[in-house]
Amino acid sequence: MEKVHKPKKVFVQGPISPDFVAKSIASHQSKTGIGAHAIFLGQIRADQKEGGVVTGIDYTAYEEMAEQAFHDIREAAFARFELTCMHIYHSLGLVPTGEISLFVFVSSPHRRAAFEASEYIVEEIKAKVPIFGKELTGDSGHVWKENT
Amino acid sequence: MEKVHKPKKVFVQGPISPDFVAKSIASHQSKTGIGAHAIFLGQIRADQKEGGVVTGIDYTAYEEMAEQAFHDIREAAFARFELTCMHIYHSLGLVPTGEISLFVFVSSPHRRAAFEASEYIVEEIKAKVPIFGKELTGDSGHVWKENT
Amino acid sequence: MLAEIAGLSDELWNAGGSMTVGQFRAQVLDKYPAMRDKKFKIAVNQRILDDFVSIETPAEIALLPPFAGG
Amino acid sequence: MLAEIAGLSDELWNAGGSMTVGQFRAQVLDKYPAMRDKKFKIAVNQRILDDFVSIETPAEIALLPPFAGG
Repeated sequence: MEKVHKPKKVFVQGPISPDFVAKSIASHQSKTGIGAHAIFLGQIRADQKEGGVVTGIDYTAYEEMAEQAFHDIREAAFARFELTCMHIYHSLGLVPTGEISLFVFVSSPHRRAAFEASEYIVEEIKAKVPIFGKELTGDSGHVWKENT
Repeated sequence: MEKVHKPKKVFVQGPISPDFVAKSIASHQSKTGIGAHAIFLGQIRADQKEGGVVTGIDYTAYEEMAEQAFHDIREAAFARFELTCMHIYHSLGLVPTGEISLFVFVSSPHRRAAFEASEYIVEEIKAKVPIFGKELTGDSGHVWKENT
Repeated sequence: MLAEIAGLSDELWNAGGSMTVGQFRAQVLDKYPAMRDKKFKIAVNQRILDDFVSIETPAEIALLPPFAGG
Repeated sequence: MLAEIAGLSDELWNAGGSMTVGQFRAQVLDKYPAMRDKKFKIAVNQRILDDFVSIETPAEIALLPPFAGG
């Protein structure tokens, strides 16, 4: 694909709101070549840990490397799948339980590319982007989160 | 799974709005066992047909059979995947180009079940639910849509 | 769209004795030859059945054009 | 979390001549034995490299705990 995809800001401070998701969807209604949107949202679970129930995750990142990793994932996904649009947002800082920390949004003329790209991007983010998460439990405890 | 899933209203008149999607997401933030949401949105494309460019699709359904088919798909998906929640909405009547006619929303503790269920449900809907779509082109023409 | 061919959307079909789904399909194509160019499925009492299944009367039979949900 | 073990988050590492990623890893574990219980990856100038690759100096080396994005 010849098109150049301009670098996008991925990190947002704190949780990602449902209204932000709605605005992103609405902004694609003028793109009438799109037939399918696939959206993935990561939400913070109230998991039971040794120190208590998780009340939120405090995200940090090795930011410069993370931005580069996101960029590489974007380029690879555009090369691999027939996509019209792709947006990735990830939280930094505190995201309380029940709120959203990851928003992956891909759009395509047809559903197959959207499904495959969505899954590919999420797996790549989990495996390759240096984002760290401190799971907060109770008053002062924390456990470092680890992707599987 | 022993749980009984109460029948849900699937059909909505006209397009599905981004705000409706946002409200659906927000209503799941109190379910703190959820870690992953997968959302699929079908949007009307401005395809070029013999009679001109598609300006919208007018949906009808063999409603009673369609409701039963949606119910069967729901039950099969709950049995097959570890899902916390599942919502399906489909438009009837006119949906203009660029607007949304299908909204599939599944939530799960973990991403794998959400991805797989989302794709399964969309494919099942396309193959098994008696919904018919008249693609409107120009002033008076129309072409019957056919899923592939 | 099938109704456009038959010129009507509801019709009473008199079965001469018992009839399978396949036999019904043949009768429909016999009466409405233009239907041969169309793809359609047959639902009996809101279920898609195989051609060899017998239709219990009275039954609600529907000719369904290709599905377009999504 | 790795900084919690080393007690500091930045450190100047003097390489005696050229060194591979694997050799650097061994030196880290030597200096901070508690790191043996921890999983970490080594990024050199913001790229994860294989153990056999030589580290060109000066380099920005980072010890990365398990990723938790998503």
